[in-house]
Amino acid sequence: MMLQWAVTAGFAMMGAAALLNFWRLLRGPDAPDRIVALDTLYVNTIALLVLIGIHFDSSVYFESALLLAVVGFVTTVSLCKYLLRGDIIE
Amino acid sequence: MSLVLILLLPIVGALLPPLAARLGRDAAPAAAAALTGGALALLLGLAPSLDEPAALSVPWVPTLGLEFALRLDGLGFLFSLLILGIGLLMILYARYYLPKSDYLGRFYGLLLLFQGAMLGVVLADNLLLLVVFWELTSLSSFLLIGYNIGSGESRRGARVALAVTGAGGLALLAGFLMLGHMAGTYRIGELLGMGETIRAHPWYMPMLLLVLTGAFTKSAQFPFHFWLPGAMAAPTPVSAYLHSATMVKAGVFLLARLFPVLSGTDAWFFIVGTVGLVTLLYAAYVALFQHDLKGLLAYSTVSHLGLITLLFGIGTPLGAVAGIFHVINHAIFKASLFMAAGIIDHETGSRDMRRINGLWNYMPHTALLAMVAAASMAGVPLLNGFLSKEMFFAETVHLEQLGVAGWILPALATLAGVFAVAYSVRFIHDVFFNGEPVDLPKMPPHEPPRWMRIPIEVLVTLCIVVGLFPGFMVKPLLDAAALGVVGALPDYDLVLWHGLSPPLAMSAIALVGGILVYAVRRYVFAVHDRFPLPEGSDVFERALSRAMAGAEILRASSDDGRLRRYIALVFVSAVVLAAAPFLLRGGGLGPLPLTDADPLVLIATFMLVGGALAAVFMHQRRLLAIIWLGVVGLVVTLTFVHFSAPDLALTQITVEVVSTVLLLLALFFLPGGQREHEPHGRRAFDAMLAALVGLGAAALALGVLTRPYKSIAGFYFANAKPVGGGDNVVNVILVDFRGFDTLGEITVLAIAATGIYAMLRGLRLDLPATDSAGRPWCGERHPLFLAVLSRPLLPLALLVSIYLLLRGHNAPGGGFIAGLVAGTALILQYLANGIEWTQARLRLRYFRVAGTGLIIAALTGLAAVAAGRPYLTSGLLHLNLPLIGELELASAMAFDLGVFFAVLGVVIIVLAHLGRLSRQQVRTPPANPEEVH
Amino acid sequence: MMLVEVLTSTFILVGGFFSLVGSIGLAKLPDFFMRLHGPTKSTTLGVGSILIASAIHFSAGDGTSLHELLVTLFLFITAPISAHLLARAALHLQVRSVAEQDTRRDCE
Amino acid sequence: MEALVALAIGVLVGCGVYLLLRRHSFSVVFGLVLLSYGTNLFLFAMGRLNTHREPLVSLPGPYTDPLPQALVLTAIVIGFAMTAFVLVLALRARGMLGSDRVDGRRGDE
Amino acid sequence: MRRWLPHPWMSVLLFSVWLLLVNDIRVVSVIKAALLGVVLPVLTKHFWPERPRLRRPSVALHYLLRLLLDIVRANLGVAVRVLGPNRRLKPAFVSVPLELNNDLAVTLLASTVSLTPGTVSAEISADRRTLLVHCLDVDDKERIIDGIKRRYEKPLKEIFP
Amino acid sequence: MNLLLILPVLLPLLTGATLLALARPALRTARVLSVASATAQLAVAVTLFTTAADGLILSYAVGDWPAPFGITLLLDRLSSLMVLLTALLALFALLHALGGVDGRGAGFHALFQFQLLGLNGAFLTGDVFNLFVFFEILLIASYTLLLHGGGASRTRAGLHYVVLNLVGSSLFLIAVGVLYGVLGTLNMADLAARLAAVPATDIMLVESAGLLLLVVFGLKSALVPLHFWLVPAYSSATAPVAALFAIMTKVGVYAIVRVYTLMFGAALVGPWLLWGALVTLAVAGIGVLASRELRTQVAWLVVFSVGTLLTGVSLFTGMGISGALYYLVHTTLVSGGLFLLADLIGAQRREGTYLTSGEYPAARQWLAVLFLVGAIAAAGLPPTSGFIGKVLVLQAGLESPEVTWLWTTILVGSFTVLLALSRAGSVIFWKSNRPPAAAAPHWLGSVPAAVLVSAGLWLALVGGPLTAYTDATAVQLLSRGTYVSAVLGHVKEAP
Ligand code: NA
Ligand code: NA
Repeated sequence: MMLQWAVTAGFAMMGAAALLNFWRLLRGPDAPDRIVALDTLYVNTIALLVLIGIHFDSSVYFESALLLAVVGFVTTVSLCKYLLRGDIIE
Repeated sequence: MSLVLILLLPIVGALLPPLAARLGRDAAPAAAAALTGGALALLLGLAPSLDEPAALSVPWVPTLGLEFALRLDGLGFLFSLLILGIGLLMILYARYYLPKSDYLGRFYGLLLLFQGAMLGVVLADNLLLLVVFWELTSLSSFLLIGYNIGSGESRRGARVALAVTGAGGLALLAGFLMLGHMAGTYRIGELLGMGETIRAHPWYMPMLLLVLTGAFTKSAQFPFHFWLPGAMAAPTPVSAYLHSATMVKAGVFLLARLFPVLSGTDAWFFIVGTVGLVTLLYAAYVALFQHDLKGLLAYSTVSHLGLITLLFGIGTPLGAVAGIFHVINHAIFKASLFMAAGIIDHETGSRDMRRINGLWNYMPHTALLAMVAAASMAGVPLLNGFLSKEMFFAETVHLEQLGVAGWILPALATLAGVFAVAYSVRFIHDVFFNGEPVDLPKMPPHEPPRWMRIPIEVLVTLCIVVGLFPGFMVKPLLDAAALGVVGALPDYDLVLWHGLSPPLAMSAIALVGGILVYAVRRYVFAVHDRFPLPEGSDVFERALSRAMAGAEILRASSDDGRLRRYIALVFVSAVVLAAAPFLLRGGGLGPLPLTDADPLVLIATFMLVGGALAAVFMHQRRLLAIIWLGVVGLVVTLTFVHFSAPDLALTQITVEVVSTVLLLLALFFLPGGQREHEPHGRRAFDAMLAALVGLGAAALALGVLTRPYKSIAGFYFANAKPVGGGDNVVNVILVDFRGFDTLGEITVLAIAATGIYAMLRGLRLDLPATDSAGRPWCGERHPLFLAVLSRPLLPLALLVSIYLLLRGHNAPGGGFIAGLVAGTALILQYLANGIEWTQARLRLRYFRVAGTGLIIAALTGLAAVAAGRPYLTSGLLHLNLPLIGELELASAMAFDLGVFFAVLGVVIIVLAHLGRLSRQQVRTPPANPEEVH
Repeated sequence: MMLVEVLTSTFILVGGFFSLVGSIGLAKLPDFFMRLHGPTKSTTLGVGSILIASAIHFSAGDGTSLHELLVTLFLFITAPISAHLLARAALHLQVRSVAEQDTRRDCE
Repeated sequence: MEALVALAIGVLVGCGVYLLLRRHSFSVVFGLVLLSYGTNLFLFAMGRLNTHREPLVSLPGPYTDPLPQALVLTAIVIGFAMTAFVLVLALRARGMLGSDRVDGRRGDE
Repeated sequence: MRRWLPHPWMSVLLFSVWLLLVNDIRVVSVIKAALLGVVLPVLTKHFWPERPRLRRPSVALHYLLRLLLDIVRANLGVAVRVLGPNRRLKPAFVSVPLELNNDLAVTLLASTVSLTPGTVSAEISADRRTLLVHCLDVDDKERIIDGIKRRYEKPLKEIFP
Repeated sequence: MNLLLILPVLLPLLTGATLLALARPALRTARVLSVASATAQLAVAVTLFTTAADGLILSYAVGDWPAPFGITLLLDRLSSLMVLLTALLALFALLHALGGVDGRGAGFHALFQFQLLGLNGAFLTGDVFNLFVFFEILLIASYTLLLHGGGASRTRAGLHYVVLNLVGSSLFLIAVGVLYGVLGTLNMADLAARLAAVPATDIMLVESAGLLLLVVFGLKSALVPLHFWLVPAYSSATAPVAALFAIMTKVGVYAIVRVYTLMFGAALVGPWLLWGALVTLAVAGIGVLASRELRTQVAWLVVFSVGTLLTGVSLFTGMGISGALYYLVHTTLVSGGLFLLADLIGAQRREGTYLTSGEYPAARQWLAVLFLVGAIAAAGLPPTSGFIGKVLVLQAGLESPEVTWLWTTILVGSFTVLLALSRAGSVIFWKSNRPPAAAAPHWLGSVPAAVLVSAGLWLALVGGPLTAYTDATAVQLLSRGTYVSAVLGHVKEAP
């Protein structure tokens, strides 16, 4: 019961966080702002996935979270590399 | 049997002259003559059995009703005789006519081809077979008219001829198809007895028009006559043979052939009669004014064809007999006239009657022959032309259909006779007399070689003999031919003297009037020159070039070469077609209630919609659009997770990352930059179309989602574990139930990689020295922290990849995802350490990896074949090992390993080669786009 | 059992809180470099806490579940890289900053 | 829930179509990516929207329909291959035609 | 030894990570973990040509614990600053002179800085002697520099001499 | 089970994969492998053809999973005809490519094999999603083959071609999705069976999907207004590729025939298809007439032929389908040959394939004869297969209420083609009067062209047996029960 309540609250906070990330994505103003917002969205998604796992008492969501952590940052890295060098693989 | 040979000798034999031509100049004509002579002999051999027409039929395309059916009746015999007889003479003549330099193989080959085709037309007993040969005559005529390569005149003439006769052929085809359908048979022999049924059929009129169009175009009837003068660009033997004696008679042959079926209606009378009459008159008139010798003969031919057509149009049996008779006579005298004209052309180098004068002094022998033939053409008594013309005049007089206006036809016929006499007189006087030649290219002209005259002599002799002894010479032939046309032979006499009768008077008027007209020719010409008639072929040429220009305009206006229009049309089509059933039948949502949305889905949808829209609004700022795509992809991933698709989520995550890297690699070379404003209207249209398509997709989705369905999925749950050996049903579907799809899918990947590699090879692009805002790039290539941390990350990520690969059969994961993860891990090395560094350590031929993966996957399936099971049948191995315990190995897992390697190889091929693109560039100022084109 | 639930719930709330704070920081702080602090710290701890919650939750049933640690491991390796590269990019682009300017450099 | 997903599909498809109609090859690629998101989601939804019914027979049922998932997985991978291909083709067009427009021209409207 | 265990600590890490991944310790898992722990570093050894030696594992462990603690502290600090009025914050760039001569150590330091109180490593100088750090709220730059050097650089120097 | 049935898929797959795994093999090796594979495929195709000619419908359950759960390959008269046609065309196109085209870019032979894989798979599969996969295979292979040899016009055409086809693929997925979402299966026979029982409340969804498929297949077969990609693409591809592409549009036609005879029936698409086909004829006629370049003209001829044969198909009668299939065989081989021929001509004159006077091609007589045969076949003049095919369609049209439009369009269209081709031929062979600088073409280039173009003649000669075969094919297609029971007859119910 308590757990369900906490999970719901967790969902609410993660949802709010996602919306805030979205807002930053819209606002910018610069590309790095948006990239950092996207990166944060990735991380929040990881948390959300774990939360969903707890919610359903299921571990099938775990790999998604793990994979986001393993490969997600490659997006951020390549976006930044683009801003820095244009040529991301050189 | 000999019937087939008559046809096949020239057709198959057409190959012989080109081959024989290598043996010497005489070889080709000799071969052609031998073949024609052989066919002629066979034909004559069949003459005694005409009462019992020889026939044969071999099925060809039964579905179509097309059969190789031949039948030799009197009409066919007569025409075959003309074709082969005159053909033989023409082969002889042409041997001397054609320039020494000519390669005769082609000419004689085509001539034989034509001859065979023409024989086919007259012998065919199947409507469709007749069309086959009919079009073949058009084609061979086209090729023969164009014989003089390089001459614009012959090229144009050939094309106009082909266009007109080809179009007629199409009409004829349509008409015949209708006729065959109406009769229920395409067999001409059967058809001939069904005249009444056919004439009463509602399709009679359109069918008649189509068939007549075919006949009229071929026989150069007004208004389709104009191709024939143009066809005079052909070598004279061709003009003589095809365009006067034989091919142009195919039209009137058709009128004769189908006379029992089609004639006897008012429509027939008025259409055929009128066309014939107009042609007769018009062409006779125009012929007078031709300065070209062959032009005169050509219009004269048209006019005579009109006469014959008119005779068939009149519709009486006697008219038909007269028509057939005139076919014979015209063929004889006109062929000889053309040959004479050819000799003149050959000897003087000109055909212009204004320059050719007084040839009587140079070639009296030829002149005499030509004069006899011309007299026959004019209808001078004692010659064959007179006889049939008399019959024609008689028919016009006895005609009853026109009632009180009955005098019109004889009057017009006489008028045509006047012109015919006039141009005949001109042919004689203007060429052989009328003073001395003017500026002839060859001077002085000589008599032609002996063998060149012989064909004319033969024909002119025929003119006289037939003229003098018609009953003896042609009556049996004519009777036999007419029998098939009119059923019961009318009572007629072929004698020279019918007594003083209106026809004789008309002949006399024509002769006297014609001479008079020629006498006052200067005035007549002056009047004519004041009112020039439009040249049909010019009109046609102009129309054709206008049509081509119009076609180009139409094509260009429908196709602006822009992708936008193409895509829009696809979507418009999709919207229209997909909406049609709903509009026609009504209907919408199904019975199932919508489930409640939880707030998370609401937020996700909000972000998805917002992200997509933001990508659209910011699409010109490409980097931002890429970021927005990342957002959308992430939310899509979440959607997959939320709706119970962990495998999809895993795939989506990695594909998302790899795609971003890909887009950024491309973005370097395509940075965009300046914002462009497209016209408001265009954007509004696009937005509307986009909205419609989106709406359609949403509606379809909702329509399905609110309906229950019964899927085949139960089978998969039941069999995944016991037979497939895996808990993860999606994976078992991918590698087992529908492993074939997956095999195809990794093939797609491999092909894409091959293609990308091929496209990138040698590609040169400008390297942007600054970013799109004009800032120079940062100097450091490989940020330290990234490089350092990429080292431990590689084995870690590979570990995760292996983990996902091994568990895929039982839990979310599998070859695809694992391959993508491993690929991403390697990409990170490229990103962090650069190509050289990475390549030096990754000693892999990527294509080998991808290809091997593909082979592994494909061969795994073959193992089952070796065991006698269908391809890709999965095997399951239960192992009970010490320490490890029970282990279950499915061969599908080997398949998955293949998938893993294929995906890994492809990802690396694509990204590494794309990354390397910047290294094959030189930093030079942008190339001038004009040079690139 | 109760303890597990309390612990799990607590960690969930803590995690949610820090994640939210990180995102608030991202949304609210006035310049890019300051905004960067939000996600790099708060989110890692946010995710970390929720992962701990998960580990506790799933270990409470049959056997231990520690694979959540892995997510943390990867995040701790990767998050600083992201932050660093982002900062570098921003420096390179000379993104507006309210920080003292004296020591700012562009990458060479 | 169904309405929301349908909305998402519609918007993705619509946005994809709009971008496909742009002139620059990069926008067209964006359009293709969005369109394939839309179609993938569409295809996915055809197995109906079930929460927490992963088709893993190790879990207790009921399960969602696994077949569309397998199809979508195939479609995602093929879509990736195609995106990569078009991108490289766009690069090639840039090199060959001297323009980053799908029609290889610039300027005239 | 070097050939088969190029990065022994990495092997240990991989071994544990595998066990964590499979989330059990059955015999078969352990065998696989050991196998992968050996094979993967060998397979990828070219990608990690440097052989950083971990000298004092105890210090490393201590460092890790401190890091975790600092992360918690940092988060609390950042939370307060973020939620409070942002105007009062005094952000600044601080250059931290470095004495580490090992790339891995420098990187770990930078990562640590990024994960801990109000600081983000923004840039490392080309000679790897100066780390530019962005601080969210600075009263005294020297204290920050000192803190970084004392709390993190010193132990790292011990671990990676 | 009959292993032969999977060989048309396996042979090119393994050949292609091997060529790939060899990582840039020597051209010689690639050639040997490729030709050997193509020859073997022809042999297999002939065997399959003789097997299917008896009227048997053979099915092959890949992975031993019974229909409708696994993927079933299916061999009936239609599919065996298509596979044979593909193998025939491919072998000659490949031989032509050995003349040097294959060396002009990377991976030609691998891609060629993959293209064959896609084609054969598409013809053999009995599963609608698997059809999608094979479509993608043949498309992506064709994308690359199209670009083979480089050049600006190829690139632009390629970009348009690729993007349009990707749009088509999306529509395909949506249609397949709807079908699955309503009917719950992917096997075509099973779909057909379930479609027959679909409740009236759901029918419009299925029909909507069916019509969406028409857009997809129409796009592949270049049905107007979805034809724009074809001419630039085909006219810019290298000759052997363009020749092979002659069968590509037929994949769309095949899919139309298969899907609508089996699943949806004539009523749904008949009228749309008929009018689309007639408009296609008109547009293509204009295109043929407007062409100022031979390869463009031949490409328009391909569109024209699509119009003709879809007209036949749209009637959905035995005669219509039979005629269309006969025409399909004819036009595939002849247009393939014409592409090769155009290449030969272009290589022999400085003016290339532009329809302007200048140099006549070397070996003028020989090429002129081939051109003549190809042209009259394309224009549908006797005594060629084009004529027979056209007349078959015309005859079939007699049963249509729109017979007037149908006949007018086809006949006027033929006339237009005749005009245009007589102009083209006379300009190249008669008007051009300068001797060419180039040497006569290599036999490896010209013999395949000759064989394919002369199909116009030898297909006419075997018109009887071939139409008997297409008649039987049409009968087989129109009795959908046979197909359904051949596939589903031995269903083991799910345990
Ligand atoms: Na004169
Ligand atoms: Na690069």
